[in-house]
Amino acid sequence: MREITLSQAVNEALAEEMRRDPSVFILGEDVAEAGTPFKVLSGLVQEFGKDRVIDTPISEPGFMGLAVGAAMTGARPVVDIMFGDFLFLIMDQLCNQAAKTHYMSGGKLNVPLVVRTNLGATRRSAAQHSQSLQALVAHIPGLKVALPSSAYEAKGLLKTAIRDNNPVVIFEDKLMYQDKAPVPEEEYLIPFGQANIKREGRDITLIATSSMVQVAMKAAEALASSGISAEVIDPRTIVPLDEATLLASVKKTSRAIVIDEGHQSYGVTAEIASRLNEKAFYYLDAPVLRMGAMDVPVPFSPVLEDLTVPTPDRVAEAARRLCAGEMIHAA
Amino acid sequence: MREITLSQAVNEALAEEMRRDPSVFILGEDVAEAGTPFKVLSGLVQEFGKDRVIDTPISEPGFMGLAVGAAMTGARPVVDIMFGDFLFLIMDQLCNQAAKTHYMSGGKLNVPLVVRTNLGATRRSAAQHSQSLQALVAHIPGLKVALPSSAYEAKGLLKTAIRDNNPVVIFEDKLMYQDKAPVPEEEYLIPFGQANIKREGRDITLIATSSMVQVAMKAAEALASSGISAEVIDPRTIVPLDEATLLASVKKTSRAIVIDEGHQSYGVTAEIASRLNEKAFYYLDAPVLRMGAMDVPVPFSPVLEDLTVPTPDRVAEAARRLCAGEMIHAA
Amino acid sequence: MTSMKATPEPQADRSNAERYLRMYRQMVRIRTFEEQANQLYLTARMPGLTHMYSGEEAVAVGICEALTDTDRITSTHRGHGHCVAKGAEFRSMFCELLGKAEGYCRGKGGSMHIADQSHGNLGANAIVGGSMGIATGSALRAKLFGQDDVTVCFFGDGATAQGLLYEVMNMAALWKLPVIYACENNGYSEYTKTAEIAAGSLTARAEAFGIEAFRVDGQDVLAVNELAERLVARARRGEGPFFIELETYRYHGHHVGDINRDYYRSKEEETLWKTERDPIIRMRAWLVEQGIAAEAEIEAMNAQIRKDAEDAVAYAEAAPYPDPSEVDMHVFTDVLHATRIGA
Amino acid sequence: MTSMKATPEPQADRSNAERYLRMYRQMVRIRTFEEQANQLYLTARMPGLTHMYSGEEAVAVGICEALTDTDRITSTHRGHGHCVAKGAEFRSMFCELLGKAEGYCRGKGGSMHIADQSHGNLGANAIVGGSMGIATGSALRAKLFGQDDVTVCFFGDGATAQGLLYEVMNMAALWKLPVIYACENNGYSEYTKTAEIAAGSLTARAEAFGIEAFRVDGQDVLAVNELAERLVARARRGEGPFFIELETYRYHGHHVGDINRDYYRSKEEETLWKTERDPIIRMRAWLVEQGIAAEAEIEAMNAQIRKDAEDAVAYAEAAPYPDPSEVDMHVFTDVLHATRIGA
Ligand SMILES: Cc1ncc(C[n+]2csc(CCOP(=O)(O)OP(=O)(O)O)c2C)c(N)n1
Ligand SMILES: Cc1ncc(C[n+]2csc(CCOP(=O)(O)OP(=O)(O)O)c2C)c(N)n1
Ligand SMILES: [Mg+2]
Ligand SMILES: [Mg+2]
Repeated sequence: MREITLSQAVNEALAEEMRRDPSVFILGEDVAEAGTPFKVLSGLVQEFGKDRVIDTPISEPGFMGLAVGAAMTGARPVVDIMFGDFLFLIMDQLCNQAAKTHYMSGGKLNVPLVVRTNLGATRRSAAQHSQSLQALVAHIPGLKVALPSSAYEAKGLLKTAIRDNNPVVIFEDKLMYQDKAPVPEEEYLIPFGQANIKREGRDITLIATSSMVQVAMKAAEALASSGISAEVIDPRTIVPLDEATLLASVKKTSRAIVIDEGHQSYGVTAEIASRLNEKAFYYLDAPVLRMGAMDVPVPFSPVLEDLTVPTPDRVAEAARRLCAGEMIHAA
Repeated sequence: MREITLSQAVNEALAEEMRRDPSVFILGEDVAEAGTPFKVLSGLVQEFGKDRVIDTPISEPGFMGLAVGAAMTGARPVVDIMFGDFLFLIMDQLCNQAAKTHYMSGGKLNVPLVVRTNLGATRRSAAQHSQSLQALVAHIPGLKVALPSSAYEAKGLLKTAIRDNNPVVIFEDKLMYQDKAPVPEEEYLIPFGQANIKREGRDITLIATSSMVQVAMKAAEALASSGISAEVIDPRTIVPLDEATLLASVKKTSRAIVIDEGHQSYGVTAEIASRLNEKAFYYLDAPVLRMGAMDVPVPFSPVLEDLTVPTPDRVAEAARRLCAGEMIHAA
Repeated sequence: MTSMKATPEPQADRSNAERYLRMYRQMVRIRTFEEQANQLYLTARMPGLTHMYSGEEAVAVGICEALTDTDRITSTHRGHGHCVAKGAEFRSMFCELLGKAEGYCRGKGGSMHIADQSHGNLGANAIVGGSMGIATGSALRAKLFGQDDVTVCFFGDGATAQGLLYEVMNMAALWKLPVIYACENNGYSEYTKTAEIAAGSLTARAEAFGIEAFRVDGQDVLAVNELAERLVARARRGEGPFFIELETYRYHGHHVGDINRDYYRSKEEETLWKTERDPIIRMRAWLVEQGIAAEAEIEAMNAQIRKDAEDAVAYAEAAPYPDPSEVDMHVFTDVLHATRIGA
Repeated sequence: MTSMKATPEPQADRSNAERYLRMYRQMVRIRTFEEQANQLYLTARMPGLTHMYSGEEAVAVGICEALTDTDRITSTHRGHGHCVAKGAEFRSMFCELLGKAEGYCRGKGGSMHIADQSHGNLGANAIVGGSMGIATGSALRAKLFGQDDVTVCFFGDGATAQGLLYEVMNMAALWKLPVIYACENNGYSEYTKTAEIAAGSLTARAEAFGIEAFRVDGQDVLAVNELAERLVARARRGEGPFFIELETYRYHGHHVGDINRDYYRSKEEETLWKTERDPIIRMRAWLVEQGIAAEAEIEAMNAQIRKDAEDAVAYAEAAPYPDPSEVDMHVFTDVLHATRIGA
């Protein structure tokens, strides 16, 4: 199968959906000629024109608000939030308006929009350009949240997001834009709420999102050479969450680590670990471990920044200790 | 001991700290003559004048930003966010600026400010005036988060918050403003990171925050009459979190339910439950249960709204089943 | 800024008699709706609080009279007037205020979120300024889709302090969107006078973004309507956006529970507005004077409206609450019950 | 809006010779700092990206020359110029850009967050518009505490699209705060021309809030400084706030990685600004012509600055990184290591 970059995959998803449905349009900063600073959207304005690939002023709350209104009245905006950190600017429009409109109107109004943004540290971009804020939006009922882990998922999930009649937030890993993966030429969609078993295993389940799927896969390879068979699962969407697949795996392996690049405390790993504990408790041989980003703002200095995110080594190390029964905490 | 309302307790805390330290001032909508819509600040403008009890325009991001700048240059602002739901409007200033400034400046700049806001549903205020958003701010490193559960805590925690050199978000339960509790005449502070064992018990630990402490206490009473001895613990601050006290209790009782009025998914209960599972796993006889608000926007209709929050009955019922060993989930 | 002085006694245009009467009737319907709502509150039959529009009827009615059902509006926390003026029925409105299943939002929204999709009311909003983006986005959709509908964004003087307004006015001006920003300046935001929270000039702010701005007497339904008709027509032709500041007054407190308000505004001031500038009294006198309606006809119309409102209240009080199972419906469009396993 | 036309060839005031030379030196220091920083980037010795201030030196220098160390500024993502102009040292700046422990922020901030507390620089900011509230809050503190310092808020033309600006200008105007909003209009926000993202007039926007607004040639350090001195003095006396639009130009791309930029601006335009309007060339010619400094003196000064910069780079490159244990320090003021047990 041909291989394309995550950036190309996103670009294709948008182009295909915009061709299919004239109500889809893109709204964001420097999305047209510049194709975004990451060049992810290059070429779209040439095909679809400035009316459907709209450069906005630097007004994140404002254009997010516009997207809500356009969506409520029949359009399907795809909002480009240049860095995930800027989600903080649109929280009111996203969480108080978009997320709640369908419910508050008793099902009469829909808000079919997509917020495309990114996550991921270790790009030396410091505290305001490196956050992975998926936990915040996942906490708000009414929003769906997708976390593609490769070009393949990026395309399939984005196409699904665009066709969804609810507000969806999709986080791309900004460090992965140039990473290639096999992506079929033919059209495909990836349904929400279906986890992907990336690698089968017997001894431990590594549940990893987005950027952390690669980390988990590398850890699993390392573990294989120590004779530990790790299953790696990518939930792909955290709202809705495919509990069934996660539970089945953990019931089989009896051990799990949940890995996500958001801050660990009050983050995504807590929710997933809690559900496993609640619903597979009697199958567990050891506590479900969590590995999130360190609970510090992301530091600029490379020597510090690299310490803040889970790495294959640290995941493998934790898995080994878990399998060896070494995680009994003292009082 | 005298009893005063939570509203009076907050008022006293502010008055005492403003008398003690001239750099403390209040900033918010209708805080002066009106004393806020909840009348919590009545009388303060008379004592401290309009320069220290400042009515702002309806510009939450703006006056939150002003507070950050004032705090960075030597003042100690107390920001009044009328409804917790409006936190969404100040997230950028709170989470990208206030929370990160000390770290980003390598410890050179401080942001000693307090955001006073509220939480709590069942006031028939619908989806945009009823949220309990503590999980969102607890996820952001650099913010401390306090959840007073009575007039006593409201006063002691707020005074501590004002003296803290970090940004602190304190959530009052808006339904509790008129509830009375014993509050000493003498000055006292409640240190952050010290949980309060509200009631001792042997069989199960109920960890409850803010509005849910009363719910847990009522559940504990009901359980006592069924012969189940429940320990009730109020963490009082969720950042920092007094893990030690929670763990000690759970190791003793072997069972726990965590109760918080925020949405359950990706919420506060997930973090606390995860920590207990991680660090007390081998002491647990049953999974740690979580009871948060239902994962729906808060509905207006009373018949629906009342279904969305944990109640003493539902907590007691869950505790009974947990103690009876009935929580083994089927695949 | 263009100040619209209402010609004090305009001559009626006979061919418009029906429209004049409709505007009068709609104003009375709003006032009557709210009298009933206030009663429901005072007798503790309504859950929660509500914000009364009474006194400001000419604003909503004068503007909505210029709109069709395909035109959209966004409303505010003080939304009953916009809702009625845009065509809503009493029954579904009272049902919503009481949290009943037959309410416009199946009881899930209540007074602060009432919306009426069928008449183009995109909804009240409990976030002050929260609908400014929505209105502008609706106008962007109209432009992108080549549709000729116009969107009116209602908001208060207090809401002009929200930065969102300037962000969306900038985009509306850059892209010439068919949106009209209707600022209901009732002199107060909650318990604070406008002068204390608004520096400079509201219309100048719009003009600084290149938006034509107008000020009009919001108690004169004819003047409001005359201006609205003109601007709606121009917006339809792509000459928008526009900004209107409407000078008006709310008769009640900020919300129904705001009873003792001497500390922020005087009884005299309230009385003056109610007696000298009431939009309904003024319109009624004009209708009679111009020979468009006789006193008796007007009395009959008022009585009928009162009866409709009372009937609707009775209906709503007897109507069923939503079934408990609705609590987790409508979270997502494609999930029947959001909290059931597998969701 | 008052347009400040620089008298093309003002006569030097001898008693100000030291100040003229200082402004020249500071402009050259900024330019030289950035030449080194760009080299570090091009040779892959600097982590991440950075935004160059070169071309805009007269703005930061002309304004900061009017300020004392107790006056505050807030800076932007394009912050080297503000930092140098406000008094920072090369060594600590380069250390910060390289993520070293001796950096102004112990390497935790980097170029986009560089702050220099000791000279009143409250920091660069990677959120466009993110510091507008901070600057205004600093001014509020000055007023509340009866202190006479002034705060200058630097931001770009693109940042004027952020609603926050209008929220804080409203409060600054209502409360007469000692803050000066300095809008560095370099014609672009990222890859987009200002005209495409800003409707109406920037100065009119400030004026609509009752704020006196000025436009000045941002390539003329004397004109900038003359205006700044006047407004700072007035702000100190409580006559603020003020708004200044400074017409300027960035020589580099949006950031150091923005090399091929033909698609959004022409080489001719860039050349024109660099050759015809360069603030350093212009000031140098004036200094010589007015007999304040001889060519040789200026050359010596430039050489010394270059040497200082090179030394500082060498120092920074050799300097140690922070100890790994610093990673969880400075999260809270009162917790040494935020992620250790018990925290
Ligand atoms: C973002 C936000 N801030 C504050 C409030 C509380 N609040 C409700 S109405 C109101 C005053 C609004 O004033 P104005 O816009 O003039 O409308 P009016 O009530 O006068 O019609 C305030 C502050 C809110 N609902 N939303
Ligand atoms: C809130 C936010 N939105 C977008 C960006 C990305 N961004 C960084 S600089 C910039 C352009 C800023 O333009 P301007 O304010 O004119 O400053 P200039 O770069 O021209 O100095 C943008 C869009 C950001 N950093 N923060
Ligand atoms: Mg008002
Ligand atoms: Mg610019």
